[in-house]
Amino acid sequence: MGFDALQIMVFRVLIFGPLARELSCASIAVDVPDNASVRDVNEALAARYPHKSTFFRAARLAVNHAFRSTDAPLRAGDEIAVVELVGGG
Amino acid sequence: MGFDALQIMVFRVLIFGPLARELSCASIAVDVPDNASVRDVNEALAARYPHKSTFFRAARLAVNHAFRSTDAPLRAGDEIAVVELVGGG
Amino acid sequence: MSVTVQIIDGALGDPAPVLPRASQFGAAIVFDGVVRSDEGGRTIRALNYEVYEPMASNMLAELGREMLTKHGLIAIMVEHSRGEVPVGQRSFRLTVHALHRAEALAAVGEFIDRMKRDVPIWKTALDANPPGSS
Amino acid sequence: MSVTVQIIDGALGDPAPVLPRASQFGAAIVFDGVVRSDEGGRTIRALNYEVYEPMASNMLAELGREMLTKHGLIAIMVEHSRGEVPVGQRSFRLTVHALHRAEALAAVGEFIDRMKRDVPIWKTALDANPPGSS
Repeated sequence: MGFDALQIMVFRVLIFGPLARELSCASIAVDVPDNASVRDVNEALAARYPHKSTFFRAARLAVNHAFRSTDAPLRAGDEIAVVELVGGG
Repeated sequence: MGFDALQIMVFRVLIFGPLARELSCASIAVDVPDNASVRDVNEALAARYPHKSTFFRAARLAVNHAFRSTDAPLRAGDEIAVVELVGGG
Repeated sequence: MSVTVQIIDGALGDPAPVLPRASQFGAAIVFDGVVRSDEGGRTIRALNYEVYEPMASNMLAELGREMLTKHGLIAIMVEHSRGEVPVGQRSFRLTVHALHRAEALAAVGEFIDRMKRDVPIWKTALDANPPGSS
Repeated sequence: MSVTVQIIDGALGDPAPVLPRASQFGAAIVFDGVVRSDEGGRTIRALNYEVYEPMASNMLAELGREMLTKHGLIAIMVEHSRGEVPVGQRSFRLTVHALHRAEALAAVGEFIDRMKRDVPIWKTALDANPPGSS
Protein backbone atom coordinates (compact mmCIF):
# COMPACT_ATOMS: atom_id res chain seq x y z
CA MET A 1 0.00 0.00 0.00
CA GLY A 2 3.05 2.26 0.30
CA PHE A 3 2.20 3.25 3.86
CA ASP A 4 4.27 0.64 5.74
CA ALA A 5 6.62 3.28 7.13
CA LEU A 6 3.78 4.97 9.00
CA GLN A 7 3.31 2.03 11.38
CA ILE A 8 4.33 3.09 14.86
CA MET A 9 4.61 1.55 18.31
CA VAL A 10 3.75 3.41 21.51
CA PHE A 11 5.67 2.60 24.67
CA ARG A 12 5.15 3.85 28.19
CA VAL A 13 8.72 4.05 29.44
CA LEU A 14 8.97 3.58 33.21
CA ILE A 15 11.10 5.99 35.23
CA PHE A 16 12.12 5.89 38.88
CA GLY A 17 13.88 7.68 41.70
CA PRO A 18 15.21 11.21 41.30
CA LEU A 19 14.30 11.27 37.60
CA ALA A 20 10.66 10.46 38.32
CA ARG A 21 10.52 13.19 40.95
CA GLU A 22 12.21 15.70 38.68
CA LEU A 23 9.77 15.05 35.83
CA SER A 24 6.80 14.56 38.20
CA CYS A 25 5.72 11.36 36.55
CA ALA A 26 6.33 7.62 36.69
CA SER A 27 6.29 6.84 32.98
CA ILE A 28 6.80 8.66 29.68
CA ALA A 29 4.84 7.78 26.55
CA VAL A 30 6.94 7.72 23.37
CA ASP A 31 6.18 6.85 19.73
CA VAL A 32 8.76 4.99 17.68
CA PRO A 33 8.66 3.37 14.22
CA ASP A 34 7.54 -0.21 13.97
CA ASN A 35 11.07 -1.48 13.37
CA ALA A 36 12.57 0.60 16.21
CA SER A 37 15.56 -0.40 18.30
CA VAL A 38 16.41 0.52 21.89
CA ARG A 39 18.40 3.47 20.58
CA ASP A 40 15.26 4.91 18.96
CA VAL A 41 13.60 5.04 22.37
CA ASN A 42 16.60 6.91 23.77
CA GLU A 43 16.27 9.40 20.93
CA ALA A 44 12.52 9.76 21.38
CA LEU A 45 13.01 10.48 25.09
CA ALA A 46 15.74 13.01 24.28
CA ALA A 47 13.44 14.73 21.77
CA ARG A 48 10.60 14.78 24.29
CA TYR A 49 12.76 16.45 27.01
CA PRO A 50 15.24 18.68 25.15
CA HIS A 51 16.67 20.05 28.41
CA LYS A 52 17.65 16.50 29.37
CA SER A 53 18.60 15.24 25.92
CA THR A 54 22.19 14.39 26.87
CA PHE A 55 21.00 12.32 29.80
CA PHE A 56 18.35 10.43 27.81
CA ARG A 57 20.63 9.70 24.85
CA ALA A 58 23.10 7.95 27.18
CA ALA A 59 20.61 6.43 29.64
CA ARG A 60 20.57 2.65 30.02
CA LEU A 61 17.20 1.14 29.18
CA ALA A 62 15.96 -2.19 30.42
CA VAL A 63 13.65 -4.14 28.14
CA ASN A 64 11.47 -6.75 29.80
CA HIS A 65 13.58 -6.48 32.95
CA ALA A 66 16.99 -6.98 31.35
CA PHE A 67 19.61 -4.71 29.85
CA ARG A 68 19.79 -4.89 26.05
CA SER A 69 22.24 -3.58 23.48
CA THR A 70 21.17 -0.32 21.90
CA ASP A 71 20.71 -2.15 18.58
CA ALA A 72 18.24 -4.63 19.97
CA PRO A 73 14.89 -4.52 18.13
CA LEU A 74 11.71 -3.81 20.08
CA ARG A 75 8.32 -5.48 19.84
CA ALA A 76 4.93 -4.08 20.75
CA GLY A 77 4.21 -4.83 24.40
CA ASP A 78 7.83 -4.76 25.57
CA GLU A 79 8.22 -3.22 29.05
CA ILE A 80 10.83 -0.49 28.87
CA ALA A 81 12.40 1.24 31.88
CA VAL A 82 15.10 3.87 32.35
CA VAL A 83 17.58 2.17 34.71
CA GLU A 84 20.10 4.90 35.32
CA LEU A 85 21.54 4.60 38.79
CA VAL A 86 23.39 7.19 40.77
CA GLY A 87 25.72 4.71 42.49
CA GLY A 88 27.47 5.99 45.57
CA GLY A 89 26.89 4.35 48.81
CA MET B 1 89.60 -7.19 88.71
CA GLY B 2 89.92 -7.89 84.99
CA PHE B 3 87.06 -10.39 84.98
CA ASP B 4 84.17 -8.10 83.88
CA ALA B 5 83.78 -9.94 80.57
CA LEU B 6 82.90 -13.19 82.35
CA GLN B 7 79.57 -11.84 83.61
CA ILE B 8 76.71 -13.66 81.93
CA MET B 9 72.92 -13.64 81.92
CA VAL B 10 70.77 -16.75 81.66
CA PHE B 11 67.42 -16.54 79.88
CA ARG B 12 64.73 -19.16 79.50
CA VAL B 13 63.45 -18.42 76.01
CA LEU B 14 59.79 -19.40 75.55
CA ILE B 15 58.81 -21.34 72.45
CA PHE B 16 55.35 -22.29 71.17
CA GLY B 17 53.41 -24.16 68.57
CA PRO B 18 55.09 -26.44 66.02
CA LEU B 19 58.54 -25.40 67.25
CA ALA B 20 57.77 -26.46 70.82
CA ARG B 21 56.47 -29.80 69.61
CA GLU B 22 59.46 -30.34 67.34
CA LEU B 23 61.94 -29.66 70.14
CA SER B 24 59.76 -31.34 72.79
CA CYS B 25 60.07 -28.46 75.20
CA ALA B 26 58.41 -25.15 76.06
CA SER B 27 61.50 -23.05 76.79
CA ILE B 28 65.20 -23.10 75.98
CA ALA B 29 67.85 -21.92 78.46
CA VAL B 30 70.60 -19.82 76.88
CA ASP B 31 73.63 -17.98 78.32
CA VAL B 32 74.60 -14.62 76.87
CA PRO B 33 77.16 -11.96 77.94
CA ASP B 34 76.03 -9.32 80.37
CA ASN B 35 75.82 -6.65 77.66
CA ALA B 36 73.96 -8.89 75.22
CA SER B 37 71.48 -7.69 72.64
CA VAL B 38 68.50 -9.50 71.11
CA ARG B 39 70.78 -10.68 68.31
CA ASP B 40 73.02 -12.49 70.81
CA VAL B 41 70.05 -14.57 71.92
CA ASN B 42 69.34 -15.48 68.29
CA GLU B 43 72.95 -16.59 67.95
CA ALA B 44 72.91 -18.54 71.21
CA LEU B 45 69.76 -20.38 70.08
CA ALA B 46 71.36 -21.12 66.70
CA ALA B 47 74.48 -22.48 68.42
CA ARG B 48 72.35 -24.62 70.72
CA TYR B 49 70.40 -26.18 67.82
CA PRO B 50 72.84 -26.38 64.89
CA HIS B 51 70.32 -28.22 62.69
CA LYS B 52 67.95 -25.23 63.06
CA SER B 53 70.57 -22.47 63.05
CA THR B 54 69.15 -20.72 59.97
CA PHE B 55 65.72 -20.60 61.55
CA PHE B 56 66.94 -19.30 64.91
CA ARG B 57 69.24 -16.66 63.40
CA ALA B 58 66.25 -15.13 61.58
CA ALA B 59 63.54 -15.81 64.16
CA ARG B 60 61.68 -12.82 65.62
CA LEU B 61 62.05 -12.56 69.37
CA ALA B 62 59.63 -10.75 71.65
CA VAL B 63 61.10 -9.15 74.75
CA ASN B 64 58.67 -8.49 77.58
CA HIS B 65 55.75 -9.08 75.21
CA ALA B 66 56.83 -6.72 72.43
CA PHE B 67 58.96 -6.99 69.33
CA ARG B 68 62.35 -5.30 69.64
CA SER B 69 65.08 -4.42 67.17
CA THR B 70 67.90 -6.95 67.04
CA ASP B 71 70.23 -4.30 68.52
CA ALA B 72 68.12 -3.76 71.62
CA PRO B 73 70.05 -4.48 74.84
CA LEU B 74 68.72 -7.06 77.27
CA ARG B 75 68.47 -6.92 81.05
CA ALA B 76 68.39 -9.76 83.52
CA GLY B 77 64.81 -10.84 84.09
CA ASP B 78 63.54 -9.93 80.63
CA GLU B 79 60.94 -12.39 79.31
CA ILE B 80 62.04 -13.56 75.86
CA ALA B 81 59.90 -15.57 73.44
CA VAL B 82 60.34 -16.86 69.92
CA VAL B 83 57.38 -15.41 68.03
CA GLU B 84 57.76 -16.92 64.62
CA LEU B 85 54.36 -17.47 63.02
CA VAL B 86 53.48 -19.67 60.12
CA GLY B 87 50.80 -17.35 58.79
CA GLY B 88 48.37 -18.88 56.33
CA GLY B 89 44.85 -19.27 57.37
CA MET C 1 26.45 -23.86 46.65
CA SER C 2 23.44 -21.60 46.95
CA VAL C 3 22.24 -18.10 46.18
CA THR C 4 19.25 -16.59 47.95
CA VAL C 5 17.71 -13.16 47.46
CA GLN C 6 15.04 -11.48 49.56
CA ILE C 7 13.40 -8.08 49.11
CA ILE C 8 11.94 -7.08 52.47
CA ASP C 9 9.44 -4.31 53.22
CA GLY C 10 11.00 -1.81 55.62
CA ALA C 11 14.10 -2.30 57.77
CA LEU C 12 15.82 -5.67 57.92
CA GLY C 13 15.62 -7.66 61.16
CA ASP C 14 18.49 -9.20 63.09
CA PRO C 15 20.83 -11.40 61.13
CA ALA C 16 19.76 -15.00 60.88
CA PRO C 17 22.04 -17.41 62.71
CA VAL C 18 24.22 -17.41 59.63
CA LEU C 19 26.54 -20.14 60.75
CA PRO C 20 24.86 -23.47 60.87
CA ARG C 21 27.36 -26.13 61.90
CA ALA C 22 29.38 -26.38 58.75
CA SER C 23 32.72 -27.98 58.24
CA GLN C 24 33.03 -27.01 54.61
CA PHE C 25 33.56 -23.28 54.84
CA GLY C 26 36.27 -21.40 56.63
CA ALA C 27 35.12 -17.81 56.40
CA ALA C 28 31.75 -16.16 56.81
CA ILE C 29 31.19 -12.47 56.27
CA VAL C 30 28.02 -10.62 57.15
CA PHE C 31 27.94 -7.13 55.72
CA ASP C 32 25.19 -4.81 56.99
CA GLY C 33 24.37 -1.50 55.36
CA VAL C 34 22.88 0.93 57.88
CA VAL C 35 20.99 4.16 57.13
CA ARG C 36 23.11 7.09 58.30
CA SER C 37 21.64 10.29 59.70
CA ASP C 38 23.86 12.30 57.43
CA GLU C 39 23.12 12.05 53.71
CA GLY C 40 25.23 14.37 51.62
CA GLY C 41 25.48 16.93 54.39
CA ARG C 42 21.83 17.07 55.41
CA THR C 43 20.24 15.40 58.39
CA ILE C 44 17.64 12.88 57.40
CA ARG C 45 15.16 10.73 59.29
CA ALA C 46 14.96 7.84 56.81
CA LEU C 47 15.71 6.60 53.33
CA ASN C 48 13.03 5.38 50.98
CA TYR C 49 14.04 2.56 48.63
CA GLU C 50 12.27 2.15 45.31
CA VAL C 51 12.81 -1.33 43.86
CA TYR C 52 11.96 -2.18 40.25
CA GLU C 53 10.75 -5.77 40.45
CA PRO C 54 11.24 -8.46 39.29
CA MET C 55 14.29 -6.98 37.58
CA ALA C 56 16.02 -6.11 40.88
CA SER C 57 15.62 -9.61 42.34
CA ASN C 58 16.62 -11.21 39.04
CA MET C 59 19.76 -9.13 38.82
CA LEU C 60 20.71 -9.65 42.47
CA ALA C 61 20.39 -13.41 41.95
CA GLU C 62 22.36 -13.28 38.71
CA LEU C 63 25.07 -11.20 40.36
CA GLY C 64 25.13 -13.66 43.27
CA ARG C 65 25.58 -16.61 40.90
CA GLU C 66 28.33 -14.75 39.07
CA MET C 67 30.20 -14.06 42.35
CA LEU C 68 29.69 -17.66 43.47
CA THR C 69 31.37 -18.96 40.33
CA LYS C 70 34.04 -16.32 39.96
CA HIS C 71 35.20 -16.43 43.60
CA GLY C 72 34.43 -20.09 44.28
CA LEU C 73 32.04 -19.29 47.13
CA ILE C 74 30.00 -21.81 49.08
CA ALA C 75 26.91 -19.65 49.57
CA ILE C 76 25.72 -16.09 49.14
CA MET C 77 22.63 -14.51 50.68
CA VAL C 78 21.23 -11.08 49.81
CA GLU C 79 18.60 -9.09 51.67
CA HIS C 80 17.50 -5.62 50.58
CA SER C 81 14.84 -3.32 51.95
CA ARG C 82 12.03 -1.77 49.96
CA GLY C 83 10.20 1.32 51.18
CA GLU C 84 11.08 3.39 54.20
CA VAL C 85 14.01 2.52 56.51
CA PRO C 86 14.66 4.86 59.47
CA VAL C 87 18.09 6.14 60.38
CA GLY C 88 20.11 3.60 62.37
CA GLN C 89 18.28 0.64 60.82
CA ARG C 90 19.64 -1.81 58.25
CA SER C 91 18.57 -1.71 54.65
CA PHE C 92 20.96 -4.21 53.09
CA ARG C 93 22.67 -7.38 54.19
CA LEU C 94 25.07 -9.58 52.27
CA THR C 95 26.20 -12.88 53.76
CA VAL C 96 29.00 -14.83 52.12
CA HIS C 97 30.40 -18.24 53.02
CA ALA C 98 33.70 -19.27 51.48
CA LEU C 99 36.64 -21.55 52.08
CA HIS C 100 39.04 -18.67 52.72
CA ARG C 101 38.81 -15.05 53.72
CA ALA C 102 40.39 -13.60 50.59
CA GLU C 103 37.65 -14.72 48.22
CA ALA C 104 34.92 -13.85 50.73
CA LEU C 105 36.21 -10.27 51.09
CA ALA C 106 36.73 -9.87 47.35
CA ALA C 107 33.21 -11.11 46.65
CA VAL C 108 31.61 -8.71 49.16
CA GLY C 109 33.38 -5.69 47.70
CA GLU C 110 32.68 -6.60 44.11
CA PHE C 111 29.06 -7.55 44.75
CA ILE C 112 28.26 -4.20 46.34
CA ASP C 113 30.05 -2.17 43.66
CA ARG C 114 28.16 -4.01 40.94
CA MET C 115 24.85 -3.75 42.79
CA LYS C 116 25.19 0.03 43.11
CA ARG C 117 25.88 0.27 39.39
CA ASP C 118 23.46 -2.23 37.88
CA VAL C 119 20.59 -3.24 40.13
CA PRO C 120 17.47 -1.07 39.76
CA ILE C 121 17.06 0.18 43.31
CA TRP C 122 16.83 3.91 43.98
CA LYS C 123 17.00 5.64 47.32
CA THR C 124 15.41 8.93 48.34
CA ALA C 125 16.37 10.81 51.48
CA LEU C 126 13.47 11.80 53.74
CA ASP C 127 14.38 14.96 55.61
CA ALA C 128 14.30 15.14 59.37
CA ASN C 129 12.41 18.44 59.00
CA PRO C 130 10.16 18.24 55.96
CA PRO C 131 9.20 21.58 54.38
CA GLY C 132 6.42 23.27 56.29
CA SER C 133 6.91 21.22 59.44
CA SER C 134 8.59 23.98 61.38
CA MET D 1 35.61 5.18 68.55
CA SER D 2 36.40 1.99 70.41
CA VAL D 3 38.57 -1.12 70.25
CA THR D 4 37.70 -4.23 72.23
CA VAL D 5 39.61 -7.51 72.38
CA GLN D 6 38.50 -10.78 73.95
CA ILE D 7 40.35 -14.09 74.22
CA ILE D 8 37.76 -16.80 74.80
CA ASP D 9 38.32 -20.39 75.96
CA GLY D 10 37.01 -22.78 73.30
CA ALA D 11 34.66 -21.99 70.43
CA LEU D 12 33.08 -18.54 70.11
CA GLY D 13 29.36 -18.21 70.71
CA ASP D 14 26.81 -16.55 68.47
CA PRO D 15 27.62 -13.02 67.38
CA ALA D 16 26.48 -10.35 69.77
CA PRO D 17 23.74 -8.11 68.42
CA VAL D 18 26.44 -6.05 66.76
CA LEU D 19 24.17 -3.34 65.54
CA PRO D 20 22.85 -1.26 68.36
CA ARG D 21 20.72 1.56 67.00
CA ALA D 22 23.40 3.75 65.57
CA SER D 23 22.99 6.60 63.18
CA GLN D 24 26.69 7.30 62.90
CA PHE D 25 27.94 4.33 60.97
CA GLY D 26 26.88 3.15 57.55
CA ALA D 27 28.58 -0.22 57.24
CA ALA D 28 29.05 -3.09 59.67
CA ILE D 29 31.03 -6.18 58.81
CA VAL D 30 31.14 -9.30 60.92
CA PHE D 31 33.83 -11.70 59.81
CA ASP D 32 33.74 -15.20 61.29
CA GLY D 33 36.59 -17.68 60.95
CA VAL D 34 35.34 -21.26 61.13
CA VAL D 35 37.41 -24.39 61.69
CA ARG D 36 37.37 -26.48 58.50
CA SER D 37 37.44 -30.26 58.47
CA ASP D 38 40.20 -30.18 55.91
CA GLU D 39 43.56 -28.82 57.07
CA GLY D 40 46.27 -29.12 54.46
CA GLY D 41 44.72 -32.23 52.95
CA ARG D 42 44.05 -34.18 56.14
CA THR D 43 40.77 -34.57 57.95
CA ILE D 44 40.81 -33.09 61.41
CA ARG D 45 38.39 -33.00 64.29
CA ALA D 46 39.51 -29.72 65.85
CA LEU D 47 42.17 -27.04 66.01
CA ASN D 48 44.00 -26.20 69.21
CA TYR D 49 44.98 -22.54 69.62
CA GLU D 50 47.97 -21.61 71.76
CA VAL D 51 47.87 -17.93 72.75
CA TYR D 52 50.87 -16.15 74.25
CA GLU D 53 49.34 -13.71 76.71
CA PRO D 54 49.30 -10.83 77.40
CA MET D 55 51.28 -10.20 74.23
CA ALA D 56 48.52 -11.54 71.95
CA SER D 57 45.81 -9.33 73.50
CA ASN D 58 48.14 -6.34 73.55
CA MET D 59 48.99 -6.75 69.90
CA LEU D 60 45.40 -7.34 68.84
CA ALA D 61 44.40 -4.12 70.62
CA GLU D 62 47.30 -2.21 69.11
CA LEU D 63 46.46 -3.52 65.65
CA GLY D 64 42.82 -2.57 66.22
CA ARG D 65 43.80 0.98 67.19
CA GLU D 66 46.06 1.23 64.15
CA MET D 67 43.22 0.12 61.82
CA LEU D 68 40.80 2.49 63.56
CA THR D 69 43.05 5.44 62.84
CA LYS D 70 44.29 4.44 59.42
CA HIS D 71 40.85 3.59 58.01
CA GLY D 72 38.82 6.06 60.05
CA LEU D 73 36.67 3.36 61.62
CA ILE D 74 34.00 3.90 64.26
CA ALA D 75 34.60 0.70 66.21
CA ILE D 76 36.45 -2.56 65.99
CA MET D 77 35.85 -5.69 68.05
CA VAL D 78 38.07 -8.77 68.09
CA GLU D 79 37.31 -12.19 69.56
CA HIS D 80 39.74 -15.10 69.35
CA SER D 81 39.55 -18.59 70.76
CA ARG D 82 42.16 -20.22 72.96
CA GLY D 83 42.39 -24.00 73.31
CA GLU D 84 40.36 -26.52 71.40
CA VAL D 85 37.74 -25.54 68.79
CA PRO D 86 35.92 -28.37 66.99
CA VAL D 87 35.40 -28.45 63.23
CA GLY D 88 32.44 -26.31 62.16
CA GLN D 89 32.79 -23.96 65.14
CA ARG D 90 34.10 -20.38 65.11
CA SER D 91 37.51 -19.52 66.44
CA PHE D 92 37.80 -15.88 65.36
CA ARG D 93 35.44 -12.97 64.89
CA LEU D 94 36.19 -9.47 63.73
CA THR D 95 33.45 -6.84 63.81
CA VAL D 96 34.03 -3.48 62.17
CA HIS D 97 31.78 -0.42 62.11
CA ALA D 98 32.61 2.32 59.62
CA LEU D 99 30.97 5.15 57.76
CA HIS D 100 31.38 3.47 54.38
CA ARG D 101 31.92 -0.04 53.10
CA ALA D 102 35.27 0.59 51.42
CA GLU D 103 37.15 1.35 54.62
CA ALA D 104 35.36 -1.42 56.51
CA LEU D 105 36.35 -4.02 53.92
CA ALA D 106 39.92 -2.73 53.69
CA ALA D 107 40.27 -2.81 57.47
CA VAL D 108 39.02 -6.41 57.75
CA GLY D 109 41.44 -7.68 55.12
CA GLU D 110 44.41 -5.79 56.50
CA PHE D 111 43.67 -6.69 60.12
CA ILE D 112 43.57 -10.41 59.40
CA ASP D 113 46.73 -10.37 57.27
CA ARG D 114 48.59 -8.53 60.00
CA MET D 115 47.20 -10.75 62.75
CA LYS D 116 48.40 -13.91 60.97
CA ARG D 117 51.84 -12.39 60.63
CA ASP D 118 52.37 -10.67 63.97
CA VAL D 119 50.06 -11.84 66.74
CA PRO D 120 51.47 -14.73 68.82
CA ILE D 121 48.73 -17.31 68.33
CA TRP D 122 49.61 -20.77 67.04
CA LYS D 123 47.23 -23.44 65.85
CA THR D 124 47.69 -27.19 65.94
CA ALA D 125 45.50 -29.59 64.00
CA LEU D 126 44.00 -32.41 66.02
CA ASP D 127 43.48 -35.41 63.77
CA ALA D 128 40.10 -37.05 63.38
CA ASN D 129 41.84 -40.39 63.88
CA PRO D 130 44.71 -39.94 66.32
CA PRO D 131 47.52 -42.51 66.10
CA GLY D 132 46.59 -45.75 67.83
CA SER D 133 42.85 -45.04 67.85
CA SER D 134 42.05 -47.45 65.03
